[in-house]
Amino acid sequence: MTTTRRTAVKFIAGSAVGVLFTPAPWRLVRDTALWSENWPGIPRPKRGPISAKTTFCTLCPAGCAVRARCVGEQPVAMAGVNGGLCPLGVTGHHLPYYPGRVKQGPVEEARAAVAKADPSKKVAVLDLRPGRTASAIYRKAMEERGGVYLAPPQPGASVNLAAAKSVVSVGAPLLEGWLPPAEVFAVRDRFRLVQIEAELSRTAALADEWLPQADVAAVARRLEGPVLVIDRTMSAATIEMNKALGGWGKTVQAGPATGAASLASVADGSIGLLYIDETNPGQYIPWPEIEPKLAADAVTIVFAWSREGYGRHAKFVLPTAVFPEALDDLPNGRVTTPLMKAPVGVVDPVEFIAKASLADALQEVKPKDEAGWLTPYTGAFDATAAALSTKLYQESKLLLGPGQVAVGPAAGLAENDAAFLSTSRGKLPVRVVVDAGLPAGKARFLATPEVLDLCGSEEPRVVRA
Amino acid sequence: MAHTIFMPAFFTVLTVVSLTVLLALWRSARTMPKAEEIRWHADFHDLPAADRVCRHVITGEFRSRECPNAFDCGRCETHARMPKPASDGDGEIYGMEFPLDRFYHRGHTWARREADGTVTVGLDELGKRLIGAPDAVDLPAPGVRVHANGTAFRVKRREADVRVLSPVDGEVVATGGPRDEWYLRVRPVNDNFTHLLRDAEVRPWVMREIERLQLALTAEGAPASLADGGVPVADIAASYPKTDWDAVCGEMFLQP
Amino acid sequence: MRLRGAQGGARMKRYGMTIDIDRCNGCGACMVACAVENNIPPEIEADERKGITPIRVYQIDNGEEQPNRRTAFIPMLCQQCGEDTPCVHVCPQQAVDIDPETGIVGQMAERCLGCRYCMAACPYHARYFNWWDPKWPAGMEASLNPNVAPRQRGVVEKCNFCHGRRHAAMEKAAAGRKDIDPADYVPACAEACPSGAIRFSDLNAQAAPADSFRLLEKLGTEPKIYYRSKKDWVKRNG
Amino acid sequence: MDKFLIARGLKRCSTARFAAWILPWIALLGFGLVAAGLCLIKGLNQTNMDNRFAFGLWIFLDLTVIALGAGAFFTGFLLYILKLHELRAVINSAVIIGFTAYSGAVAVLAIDVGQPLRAWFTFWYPNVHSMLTEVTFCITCYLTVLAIEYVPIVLKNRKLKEVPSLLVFEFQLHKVMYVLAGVGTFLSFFHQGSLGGLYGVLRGRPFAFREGLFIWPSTFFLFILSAAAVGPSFVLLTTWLVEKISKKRLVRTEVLQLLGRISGLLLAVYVLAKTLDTLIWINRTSPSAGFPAAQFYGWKPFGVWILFAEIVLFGLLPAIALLTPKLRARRGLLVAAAALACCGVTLNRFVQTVQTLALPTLPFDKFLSYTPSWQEVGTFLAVVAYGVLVYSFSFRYLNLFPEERELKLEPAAPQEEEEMAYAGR
Repeated sequence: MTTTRRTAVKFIAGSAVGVLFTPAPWRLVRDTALWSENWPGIPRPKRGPISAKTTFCTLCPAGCAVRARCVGEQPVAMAGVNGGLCPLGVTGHHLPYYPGRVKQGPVEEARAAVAKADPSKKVAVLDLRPGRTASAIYRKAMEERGGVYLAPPQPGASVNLAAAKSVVSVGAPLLEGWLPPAEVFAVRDRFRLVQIEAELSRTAALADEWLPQADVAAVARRLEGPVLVIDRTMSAATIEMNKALGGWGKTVQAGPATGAASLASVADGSIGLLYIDETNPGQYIPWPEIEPKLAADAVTIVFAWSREGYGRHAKFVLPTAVFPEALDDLPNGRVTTPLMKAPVGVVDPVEFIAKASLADALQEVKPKDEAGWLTPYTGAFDATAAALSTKLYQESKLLLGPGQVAVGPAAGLAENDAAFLSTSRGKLPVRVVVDAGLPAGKARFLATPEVLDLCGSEEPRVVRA
Repeated sequence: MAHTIFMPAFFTVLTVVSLTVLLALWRSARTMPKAEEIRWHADFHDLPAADRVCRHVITGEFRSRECPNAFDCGRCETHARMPKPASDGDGEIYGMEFPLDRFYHRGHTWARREADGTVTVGLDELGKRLIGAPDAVDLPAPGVRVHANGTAFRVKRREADVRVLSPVDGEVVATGGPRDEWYLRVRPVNDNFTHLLRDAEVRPWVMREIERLQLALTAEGAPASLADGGVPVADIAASYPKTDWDAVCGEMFLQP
Repeated sequence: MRLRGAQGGARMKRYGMTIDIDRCNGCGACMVACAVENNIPPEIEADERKGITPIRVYQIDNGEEQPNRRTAFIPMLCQQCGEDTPCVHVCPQQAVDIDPETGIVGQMAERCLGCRYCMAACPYHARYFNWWDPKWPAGMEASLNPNVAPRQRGVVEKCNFCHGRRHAAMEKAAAGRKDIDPADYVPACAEACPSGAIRFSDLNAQAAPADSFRLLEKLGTEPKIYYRSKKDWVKRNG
Repeated sequence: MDKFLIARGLKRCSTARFAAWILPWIALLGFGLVAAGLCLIKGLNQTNMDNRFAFGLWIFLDLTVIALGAGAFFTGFLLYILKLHELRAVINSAVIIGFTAYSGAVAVLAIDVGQPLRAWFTFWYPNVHSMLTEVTFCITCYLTVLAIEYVPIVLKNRKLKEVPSLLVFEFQLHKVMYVLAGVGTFLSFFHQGSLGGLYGVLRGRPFAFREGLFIWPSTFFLFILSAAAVGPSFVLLTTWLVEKISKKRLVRTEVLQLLGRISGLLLAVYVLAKTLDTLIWINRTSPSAGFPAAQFYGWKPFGVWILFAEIVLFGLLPAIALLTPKLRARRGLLVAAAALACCGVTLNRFVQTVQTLALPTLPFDKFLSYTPSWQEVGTFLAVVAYGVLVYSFSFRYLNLFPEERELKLEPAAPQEEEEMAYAGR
């Protein structure tokens, strides 16, 4: 027969109907739906024997005890052993995957540079987390080589909240990570908190009493004793006041000594070789304060797992292990147990700087916990290093994120306005978040190294872009 | 509560819909042989009301009546009760020849009984003048069965492409064409001509057809030249080059 | 869809939470812990209205100016409505269900069509849509929680009191005693909360404190998340 | 050139002009399809909808379009069930409007859901408590019915009609059409209602929540009424528009007026019901849920004016105009009233979908705003273009208005003359 259009049409129509009576179309429909259930690109979590390992979180000097749920060798969740953790601690096991992580570095070049460093100039170590065993090793090494051991200024005192009936906080963020939150809230109900602060901070919001400004001594006197007075850095004045209130030894005592020289004491242009141990987040000393101390041809070697700190200024950035890969200890003598293998190519700063083995030194370390005594943490506490912290500053407005600045309504800026954070040193572009709790002229921002470099000791101004 | 009604209702609906469609399919499969008849019924249904009037309205016996049987007067009791038309009168209308020795279909064909028992089928005068000299004629092959009111043959003229309706049921034995005055010779399956116009009915019908033609022409935007009662020219198509001839012919040959 | 928790049998649970607003310092540990536990990706392109935060801490204030202004943080998660649960009866294909054993409102991601009708229905805005394909920073997939399957793009998800943890606890319980040990089953947010503001419990075993209130209680959907505060202006949100 | 496809005796513009007319629409359709494709391939992150504005432009479009398309079922109901034979003049047009409206809506729904591949889950695991299930079931059924009702109109095409089998099928299908019309009516009543129920059942949205009659909230019945009311109006409007664009008379003025009268009658009933419902809601439903209704109208731009516009401006006024023979007789007023009625239902659907989601529920909620992304708008326009194209082709190649041929003979009625003149000016 000849194929006419009619037969063609008949054939197509016929097959269209016929196909409905085969399982093909129905199978197709079902399978596509099933396929949509495990779409390509959706990761399948690895299964395996579940175990719990405990270690100490080194992301801040408090060193909370954490329990890690592990699948095989891989930690998949972090939880506090006594009480909860901070957001950064909860995602500690994600830090190794931090997109900005440094995995490789010019190790050999760095060694060569060290060898070639001008011997007439001083060698120095800047240790962002003093009080560790590693810190002691650095200090010793520097003494031997006539170098300088530097560390950020530490809080002047440790406090014992449990021993206080009343706490007068002069702008200290007591309830926001000044001390390990779990331990603070464990005793929170035992003391009355009076927050003296112009800004309606989170601590102020949760305080039993919030005074924008007040005469500290007067307030302290009218409260039920023992009274503990605190400020952000536990300044000498505050310590004096506590002594006057008779709290010395009871609610306040001297903080741990770091034995570090202050940066001010170092002569300008005297450092020829500077090591910076940035392995553990600590208080960031603005680079403009460090730079003048360096000789013209000074070599700076930074040990860090992210390039966003001093790495921006140093020629040599050597990768290091990060929590929970690192074997390390904390000022309070707690020693970590690494939960994961560090990537090949990471450098052990102790070995590199002092040619010593931290592991051996850690053998003799004893925990020196004194019940109730806590040392405030004054460093810039940056939760945004964790990938999931976008939940806090991007997918919600809970925290300030990088490049965001909070101003009061008085500033006359609107939400999401483009603005600049400006000081005599220059300016940084930022996005505005309006916080009705901020008084006029006061701005709140995330103290990232970049911002701190800009500010130094100045209070930055927020100017409309 | 909702769910107890809901699902049954849904499935009932589904069944009803599918059954309805299946029914339609089944019925069409069964009535496929009657396609020609159905086509006529469908067309008839789509004809303007004016074209569906009963033959007895044309003769003036009724004031108004719409044909309920698609011009199949054989089935019509009313028609059966009416008196036969007088056999007198002459077949010359406005100079057009409508010989009364034959039957006329309202689609402008005629049927004439022949001595040999066959029936000759041709275009009547008005039909001829509408088509003039056709550009093409599409005749059925001898042996093909034609149905009353079904397609007898196709003629094309200008944009006009019309199926000329057959006046009789029967089998084609021979075909003529525009050159002969007949188109088909058919061996009829029955001797039933009741549905066709005859004798005295022819004149009023033709007069009416000329009116319709005028209307059709005006509708298609032609100057109302026939309105003066003048004789339709031999080749009307040629004299109205602007008008939609397909529409005019459709109107006159009863094809919506 | 009625849930007869209290009248239920001995093993019948009615899980709920008591959240002490006066203790919440808005650190966000709960939100992050939730994301870790439930394999919720960081939605890089998302803003605060397109992100996925099954528990979300909002800052509320008393609407006054300084110095009378006061603020507080209020963690919002699926309020696990117990009566005519708004989201359950709107879902066209039974992807949302309420477990009579536990009173937990569950969401079947693999059944969900992504019509988002449930989101329109939820008065607490506690339901979240996967606007993007789930993506993690390179290598981070290795650290995903094996007890929870990541959701694909185009489906709705919500807090289910960490069903992964519940199943783990039940497996453990099945090995030993019948009933699961409350210590074994604590949702990630409650576990992570450093200030102990979030307390998770079986409301049948231990009813919520008398002085607590619930959000939009007037809607009559019997939510199982109770809030507490000594501050009157906070209570007014009840 | 395509003359052989155009019904005998109908005047249609030249192929070139027709091409010139459809080309822009095809372009628009193409653009829309790209936008829709983006949403399908890249996901709904292409839209500006979000977790709080879970429904946006598309749902509004669906509800509106389906309400306007209701002319199909209601005209069918009046013609086949109530035997209003005058409406034969517009039934084809109405069916096509309905078909395009529904198919467009279904297409957009398919894009609107996050996992279109699972659309059939609704049929497999139906939750009979859900209004959306009802909607899905009814709309799919009714779309099928509409498609079947469309078939004979297509088969009537001059060329197709030549094929005996198609002719016979058309003939037989036409005979059973009243069954389908009946079913269609039943389905439409149902899902127009369930579309209303969609928001009426949301007790979590006190602005939309309504108390129930039987198992349905009052909005269920309000939607049926409003849809039935504007359906004929929209048919009227489109017919008028087609007459203007094609510069032809297509139906008798009486038919348009009849449509107007029906529309007006139902609109009047609707306005009454809507007013009652609003009063009940303001005085009982909303306060009893602890939400004084006034608070919903405190958010700019959604003031009380919306209620006024909905009930008086777009309800009462057109109803009066359509019910008063004198006013109805003026073509201009008739069309204007029909247009107002259509605006009314559009506004109502907007309030139901968008305003409901914009208003805060929790004490610390903020009032939300939402602007659709170009992908959403594009998809929206695609549906419009699709509708215009289907209708244009149908109008050209199918005999939509049976009276068109006969009307060529009749002289235009006086007020239409004046109307034309007016339009000419």
